[in-house]
Amino acid sequence: MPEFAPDPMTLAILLPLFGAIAAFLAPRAAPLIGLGAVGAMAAAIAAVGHAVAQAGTVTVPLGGWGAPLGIELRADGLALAMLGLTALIALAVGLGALSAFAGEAPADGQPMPRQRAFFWPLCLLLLTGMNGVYLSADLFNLYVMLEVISLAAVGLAVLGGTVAALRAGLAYMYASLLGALMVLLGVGFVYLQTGRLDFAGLAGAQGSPALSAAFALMLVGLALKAALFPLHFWLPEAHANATAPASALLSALVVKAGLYILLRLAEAGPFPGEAILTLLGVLGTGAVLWGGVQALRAERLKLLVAWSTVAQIGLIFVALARAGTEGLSDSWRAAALLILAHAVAKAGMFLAAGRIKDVIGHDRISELDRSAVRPALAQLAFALAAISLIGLPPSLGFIGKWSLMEGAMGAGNWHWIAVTMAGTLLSVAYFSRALTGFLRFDRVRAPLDEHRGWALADAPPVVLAGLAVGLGLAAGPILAVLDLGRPFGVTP
Amino acid sequence: MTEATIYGLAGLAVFGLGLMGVLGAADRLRRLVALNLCAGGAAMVLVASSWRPPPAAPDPVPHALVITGIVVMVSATAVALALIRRLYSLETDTDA
Amino acid sequence: MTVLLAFDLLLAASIVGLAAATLLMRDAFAMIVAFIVFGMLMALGWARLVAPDVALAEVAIGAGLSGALLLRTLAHLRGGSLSAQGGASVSAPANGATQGVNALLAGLATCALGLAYLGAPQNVPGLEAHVADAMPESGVTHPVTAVLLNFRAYDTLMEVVVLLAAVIVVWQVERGLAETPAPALGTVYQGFARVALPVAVIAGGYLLWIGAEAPGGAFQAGAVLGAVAVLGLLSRHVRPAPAHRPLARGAFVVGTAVFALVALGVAGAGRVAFEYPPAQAKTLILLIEAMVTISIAATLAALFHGRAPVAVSREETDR
Amino acid sequence: MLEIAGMACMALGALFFVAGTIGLLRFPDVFCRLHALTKADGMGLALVCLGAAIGAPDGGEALRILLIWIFVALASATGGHLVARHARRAGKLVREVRP
Repeated sequence: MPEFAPDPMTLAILLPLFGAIAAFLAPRAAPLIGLGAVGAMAAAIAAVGHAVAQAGTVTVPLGGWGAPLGIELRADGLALAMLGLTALIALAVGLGALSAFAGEAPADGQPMPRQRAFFWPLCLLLLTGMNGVYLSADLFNLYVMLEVISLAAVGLAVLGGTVAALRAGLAYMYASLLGALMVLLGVGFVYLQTGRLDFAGLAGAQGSPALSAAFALMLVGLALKAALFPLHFWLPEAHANATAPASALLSALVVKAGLYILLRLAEAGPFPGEAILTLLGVLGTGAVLWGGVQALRAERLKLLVAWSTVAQIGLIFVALARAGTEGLSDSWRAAALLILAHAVAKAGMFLAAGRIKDVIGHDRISELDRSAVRPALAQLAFALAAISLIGLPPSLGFIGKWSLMEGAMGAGNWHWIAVTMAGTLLSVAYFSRALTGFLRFDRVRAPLDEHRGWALADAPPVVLAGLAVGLGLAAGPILAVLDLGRPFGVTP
Repeated sequence: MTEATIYGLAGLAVFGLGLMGVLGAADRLRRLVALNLCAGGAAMVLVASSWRPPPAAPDPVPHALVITGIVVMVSATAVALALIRRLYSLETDTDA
Repeated sequence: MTVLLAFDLLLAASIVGLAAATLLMRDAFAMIVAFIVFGMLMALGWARLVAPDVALAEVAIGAGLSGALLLRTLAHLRGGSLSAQGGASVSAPANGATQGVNALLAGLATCALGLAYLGAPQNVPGLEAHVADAMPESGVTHPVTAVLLNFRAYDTLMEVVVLLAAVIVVWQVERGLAETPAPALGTVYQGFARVALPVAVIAGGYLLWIGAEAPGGAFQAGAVLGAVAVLGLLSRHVRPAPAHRPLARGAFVVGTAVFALVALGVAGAGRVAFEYPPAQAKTLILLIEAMVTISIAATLAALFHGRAPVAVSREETDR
Repeated sequence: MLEIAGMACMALGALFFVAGTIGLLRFPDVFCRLHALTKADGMGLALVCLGAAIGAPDGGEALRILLIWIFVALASATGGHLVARHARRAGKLVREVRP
């Protein structure tokens, strides 16, 4: 066995890549190949998990050169949690995509329905990029991975092929490209100052104007990619106009790549000053409020969900900003929990919203209560996901918000608590707009539809939303995983 | 004033011009060209960082990075152009 | 030396000036031409900075193919012609105030970056010493190729993946899009193509081969071969048909697939992924480069052509 | 001695390029501009290539420069033809030069 044994980290990145190639070559078998590749990737991630559980931090010097000449892959608890999350969401969304694209009629005599033929190669390339980001310990490699992600993500965003989706996709492409180029110039400045590209070189560096410029560039670029207010302008339209499985991937995973890299930079680098952190917190506050207000005003369900992503991202930045220059020693954990909670809940919510739109035929919020057809399971999933996003106990979102507020109380940062509470109230308000539509029956003119039985498509959103609530009970083990290998060098 | 300084500053200026173009231009094609200018500027800063006073040979690592960057950028450009062409077809069909 | 300094200053000023001109040109065609010239001059600057590989790649891919892609799109937007008359305008009204504020912000940010650049230490030792130490084990003698295909091979694999992603997205987006008629180029061009294309193929092969020891390599060779394919498409020596689709798919993925398989295949027996055994390193690198060249050439040509090949009506074929 | 000859050739070639560029900028219509460009630049290119070949370290290099010259000349001739052809089809008339 050890005679031929590529390490599991490389496999976690390359297995989806092989899957993408196979799915591109054989479009007819794409769903089967895709699910198989996601399964194989999950197995590789389990092996990574085994290694991380034993050793804490695992590194692989690709090519045997080692940093700084070569590129290293590195996994610790945080990376492991993100890998596991990605595998879970990919599996659920993949199952959801099976039925979402099943009914698509073949268009203009083409041999394969377009969406089904192209969803899987793009989705698997996206997974390659995401796993590559989690495991990378090299700045330039991160740039390349970001580009892999953004091309695949744009491809997914425009899969529907409508004018609105294409317009939003092009705006997304431009924002994403500009963000990546800022990161690239930042990498150039880092190389100018330190002559290295690995994270370790960054850790040993003295602060200097060039490094400050590098950090500023990378911060702005990544904030653009993570859609931090006021750089969020591309997100709502792009996420709302994509097809449901694509929206779920974009909202749950893709924006997290920028956030994850920011976390890693904060861990590695000479830390940005208090002023920058406060600025991030203020912008996060802006996102919480503006995203909340826009979600209140949204007319369509998917647009509401997309705006709530803006607000939730803002909350994660507030969590990052909270700790002050003492390092992110404590608040990074709250941020990581919120990232996980948001990803699981939002994937479930977008899939549920897609189901609701498919069954009812539209997703205008004001007319949800007039529909005679009620997709009960999808509505249940939506409600469960909303519970986690609002942050009601015992959901994972509750644990994330609680650890954020607990830390803020400990440090006496009452203003961040106020922001969190305001965000919570706003989310209650905007989600109840949709939920009341689900629960009111008095405005239905036609006789209520018969129950149509359960569909396979209902399973993924329900499972994801259930997990978003239920995982809160497993917060202890999740925190234990996050602390493996001690990212941010703290002991709990 | 070495070659690295001259071309590095020129690269930054090009990046800045590209940034202005991206933020200011209304036209889709022009914004894409502006993004390409940004990429050229960033690449120029990287190449300038590899320069060493002769007779020393330059550092090959940034050269490899820039070649990677050029290929990545042409890919992204092609995708954006495909979106532009498709959008144009759809818009002229529906608006006409 | 002062002559060279003056030349450098003049060239740098022209580069910046052309960048500005690119943004200021009113006509989109002139803008694209200015952009191509900008790329050429930038490549000249890189040659001055002793970066011939990068200059080659920029001329072939950055300026050449990007320019061709832009021009093709412009022709599509203007209904088959490149001149400004008789076609839709590609501009929309803009908000002047926002534009001004944005430009001001971008200018300020650039000034700050310039100050930071001037404040950066000069000539910090980079990785050249590490590269020089590892060169004997890399399997090739040209440092840039060693970095691309060995020390940072993982990046290069992902770069080929980006190309693959691009062609997948383009095929996805352009399904069912009506084709712009290719311009008829006449007999002089056909004659030129007949002479030049075979020679260009040889030149591509030469670039690939020489990459092991001198400037050149898979990307430059792929770009040259891609340009050959583009010229072939223009002269209609190459006519994509649905029957070519499996072949095209195979050509797109072969570079990525072989690269990734080799990377995994060499692992084991104490070696990690991408760690070529020194004895076989040169062979493996050349194999990977050859396959990547095929993929790059096919992908660049497909990106230029746009949509996946579909059945063409008889009338269109005969024209 | 050879080095000086090579330099002189290149300088002369550069002069032709300058002349061609002035023609491109100053001439009234597309055909005149093409005329200036293809003629003068063809000569300039030949001289620059000659100068470079004189300075080349060995015969192989000189041969490659020769090949480059042949193909660039071919390509620019074809390019010039294509531009002129397109201009004529698009109905761009020769502008009458005022006496």
